[in-house]
Amino acid sequence: MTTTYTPSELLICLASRVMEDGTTAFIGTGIPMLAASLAQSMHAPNLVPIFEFGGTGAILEKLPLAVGDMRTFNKAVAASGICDVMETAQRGFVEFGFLGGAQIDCYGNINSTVIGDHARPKVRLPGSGGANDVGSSCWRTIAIMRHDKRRFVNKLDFLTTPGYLTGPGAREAAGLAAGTGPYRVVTNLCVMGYDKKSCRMKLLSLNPGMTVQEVIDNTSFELLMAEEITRNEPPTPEELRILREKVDPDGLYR
Amino acid sequence: MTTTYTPSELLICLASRVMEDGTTAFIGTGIPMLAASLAQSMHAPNLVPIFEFGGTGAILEKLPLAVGDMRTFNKAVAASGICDVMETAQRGFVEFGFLGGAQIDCYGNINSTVIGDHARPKVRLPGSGGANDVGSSCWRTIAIMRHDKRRFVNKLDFLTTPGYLTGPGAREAAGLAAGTGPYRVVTNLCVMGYDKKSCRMKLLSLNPGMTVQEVIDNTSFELLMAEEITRNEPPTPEELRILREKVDPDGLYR
Amino acid sequence: MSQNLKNIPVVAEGEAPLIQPVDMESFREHNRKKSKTLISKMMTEEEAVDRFVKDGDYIGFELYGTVRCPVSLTRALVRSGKKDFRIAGQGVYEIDLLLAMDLVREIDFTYIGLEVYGVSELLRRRVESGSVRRIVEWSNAGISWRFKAASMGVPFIPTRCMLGTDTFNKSSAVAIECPFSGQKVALLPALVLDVGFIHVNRADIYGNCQIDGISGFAFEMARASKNLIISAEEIVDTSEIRKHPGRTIIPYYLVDALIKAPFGSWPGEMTGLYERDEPHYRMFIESQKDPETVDRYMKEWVLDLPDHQALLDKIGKNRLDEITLKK
Amino acid sequence: MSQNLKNIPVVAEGEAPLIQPVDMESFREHNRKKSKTLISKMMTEEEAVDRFVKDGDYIGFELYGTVRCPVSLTRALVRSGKKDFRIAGQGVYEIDLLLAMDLVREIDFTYIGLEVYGVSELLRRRVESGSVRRIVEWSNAGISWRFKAASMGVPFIPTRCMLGTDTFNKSSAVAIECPFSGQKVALLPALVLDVGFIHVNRADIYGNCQIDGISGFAFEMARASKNLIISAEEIVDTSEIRKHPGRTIIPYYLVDALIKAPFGSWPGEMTGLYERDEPHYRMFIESQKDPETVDRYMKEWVLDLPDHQALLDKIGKNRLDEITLKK
Repeated sequence: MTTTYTPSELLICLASRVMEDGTTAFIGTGIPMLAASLAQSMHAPNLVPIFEFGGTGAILEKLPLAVGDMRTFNKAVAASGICDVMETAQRGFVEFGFLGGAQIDCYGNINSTVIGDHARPKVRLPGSGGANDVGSSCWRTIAIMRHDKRRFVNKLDFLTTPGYLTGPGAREAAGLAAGTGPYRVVTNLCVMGYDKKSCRMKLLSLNPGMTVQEVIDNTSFELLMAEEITRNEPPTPEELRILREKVDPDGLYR
Repeated sequence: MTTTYTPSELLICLASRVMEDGTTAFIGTGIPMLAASLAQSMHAPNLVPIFEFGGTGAILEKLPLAVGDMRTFNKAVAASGICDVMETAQRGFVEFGFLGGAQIDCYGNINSTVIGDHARPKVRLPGSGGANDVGSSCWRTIAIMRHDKRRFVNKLDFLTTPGYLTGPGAREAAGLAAGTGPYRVVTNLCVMGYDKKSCRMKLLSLNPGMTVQEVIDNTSFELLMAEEITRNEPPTPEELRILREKVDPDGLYR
Repeated sequence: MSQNLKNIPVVAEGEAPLIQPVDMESFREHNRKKSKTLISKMMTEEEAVDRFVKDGDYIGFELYGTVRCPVSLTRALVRSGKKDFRIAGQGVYEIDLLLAMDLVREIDFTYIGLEVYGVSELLRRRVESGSVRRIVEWSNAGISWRFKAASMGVPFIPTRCMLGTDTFNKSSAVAIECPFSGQKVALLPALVLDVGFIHVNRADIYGNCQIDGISGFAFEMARASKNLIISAEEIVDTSEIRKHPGRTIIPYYLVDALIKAPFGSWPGEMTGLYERDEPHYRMFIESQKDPETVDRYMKEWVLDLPDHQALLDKIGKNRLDEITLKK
Repeated sequence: MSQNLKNIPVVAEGEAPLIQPVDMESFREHNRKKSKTLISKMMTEEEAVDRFVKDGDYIGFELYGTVRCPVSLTRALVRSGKKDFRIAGQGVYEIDLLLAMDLVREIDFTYIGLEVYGVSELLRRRVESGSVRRIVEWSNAGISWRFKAASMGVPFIPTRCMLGTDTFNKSSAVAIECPFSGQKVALLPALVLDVGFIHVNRADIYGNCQIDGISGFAFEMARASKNLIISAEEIVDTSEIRKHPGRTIIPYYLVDALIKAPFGSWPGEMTGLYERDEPHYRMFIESQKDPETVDRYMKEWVLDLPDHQALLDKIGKNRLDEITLKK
């Protein structure tokens, strides 16, 4: 058993640790699937994974490859459809939701639609998918991003998925459910949260080997700082063992 | 085999004959169930019975006692729920619907809610149930009523289920689907339809032994008359045989 | 966002105030707090009613008294002494038990009657005397669509039914012009129940439920209930549920209390298991006609029985065997 | 009817015109004319596309290319030479086949991509060049709810999603204040498809369909399609359907054409039957990167094959056995 680990493995462990036992989490393709599976084996045996096309409460024995595949409802408690699941979130039953994208701003708004102008885009991206629904309905969303200035931007080219929109009170003013919003951003450099008052992104803790300056240098907007910036523990031997032996034995995400 | 028959048997046969093969019909408790079952055995083997709590395309081997009971989805092609069935009607898939009630007016509007004032009724009746939905969504509705002046009234105490409302164009003006509305009224005295232009009830044909005057005497509003008023054939020996041997062998509706 | 926003014309309004206010935010907060952990919800009818029902609650039952209905729970509710309920009324027999004890104050009404046997005399007595204080009218689908709106987490849902009628006028619906098509539609307000009661074929101890045959409005009502009390004919191992997750109509996290109640729908029927007890049902209908005889019926068949087992004992194994469907 | 009817405030409007107009009356007329008689709907993919698809049609697919998707039908559609489609775009692989042949003009967009493999280069090329002329944005649930509105027969449905975003601004949604609660909600216009394509586990010859496991948005889309073309892994006797009517997700009267297509979802997976063909899928993704290689892929795997059987022969029994799930 070695204590070296890949950047992906670190991201998976950090995302996994954010989720709480006895809660529900909307799981998207890729890292969130591994994070949820790891969490189920570690601190959150009662974490309920929910997949947008209908799988609820699956036992994640094999890593799903897609949000609609058979593994998303493996020995699940329910297998329904996208409307039922999204309405369950709209009714307030889903605590956590994972998001990714091409750009994020200081309020946690995310772009996964276009770079450039919408009518004549420089780059056409895959679009919202379920992201807008997750960002609208889940109580707390967790963004997983690669950290650089082109992604952590002052102004999004397109606001696909709502974070805190223009700041305090803006979600509620737009009609989004009270008490919901961005919660954490997990990157290859650090973990960030949001300032309660201003709703702006705030550095909470640094990944092993990273510095505050590195985070600042890779962020286009002004980042708030927690009073005490802590260190994220590297993946523990136990986390790595479960990840490599149980969650992803084929090493797809190594 | 006798050719005498009960008033119920006549009503069942008359209602049965109105339904067309290869169509769908919303079936309520009582006489419509027997009429649909008889029609399936006579001229309409491809009549699709639809019950409001979810049964679609049942084979009516045993007479249902209730619109939600097991017999309403006996060997059915689908068993879903009230929303699916009512939405199927709302989408235009259901041709015929049966209605009953305490009062009907010349436009085929029906009261099954209260006699007297709504807030302090003289008689509280069972209410709309699915009747309003059937009267709103089905293409053609068939009312089955006992024929007397207290039931065929000038003014309803309460308009539970829409007929032609206040006359030509009124359904569409209220927002009800175009091309829908009352089609036939089957009573112990006669069968009536509606005048295309005025949307008013019109005598079409008399039951065996009945006269036009008897119908007029038992109707509070002015009834229009078809150019030629025909005679309804009494139940045929074949209809009676099927009714008594197959549809209602226990004689519940004799 | 455009600048010249046109308002949407309201073309008609039902005149009744809402019996249950529309508040999707508090519904969300409530749902957030419900346990998501797999824990046993098993308890008795009495315990469920004691813990999850309060005087004045807005309650609902599914499907209805003669078909897959939580009647053992209804009896426990009647015996509990809790009162002044507001109800969503589609009912046959089960609502009559409440009306017999004068426990109902307000009704979102669609149908309360005896099906082919006609008008409920209990309903007539309570409404005509004014002891049911308010009745708001809806169509049958209308009430189910109101549950559907709640189940979607939205404050209303459109329909093309109810338009142009007194059913609409005596409801709380609002008719508008559709901003996309110009057509008129009725908006029905979401209906969230304080307590929902549903009877199912089988469930595991956590409350994952399956229903055989038609599902009535169980899907929608389960999701529209703040507190959900389920009775089940049979409790199965959770592995049975996980074998066919596509058949779970009510997932466990919706459920607050689960009661094992064989013949829980009696005198109503249960798909695949037993027929309705027609002679008993007719006896009840007969008893309805006079306040004294209905009081005797309630005493004998509800109030004097301590629990569901006592009822089953009273009905007797022979009679239960008679109504049981032969495979 | 009250006299002082307040209008409902519109608080925001998406700026996109509707790609498919909302016309529930013509939908009703169409549905009335569909046959309600139990007649066989069996035909080939080619016949179904020939009879029920026209140039310029608005079409949709369910679920998506790597999961329970009518891919054999998609190939037949591509080969048919029909073109200029408007589509509801949630897609992985199956929409790419259309984009590869430049058959798409307008998209009600939610997600077109390659899941964990990222962005579709075919999408990029067709959108960035302007050959896809218009894209209107929606959320994933938003598109499904639009089908749900159509499936209910109503012209719109409310949601609390999409509010406050460019996704809303570049949609055709309208945000209003709820007349019951005052809260803001987005109204999504009903989406009726000219043609819907769905792949199912089994059906009888009339088109009564069952799906195992999750149902995606099959329920809603089937009911939102004017013409519905179904492919099924297996054709079963109608008595099998009637044994479990509660499992019929799509009843026959919705269905216009039914194709027996074993491995119809290939290279996607099918619940309980086979896994997705990952090497083939990756080969396709690789080919995407260059217009020439994708042309070769289309020629080899779609255009040069006369029908689905030719594809199965080309894949070969050995490979099909490899991806088949062991019981």
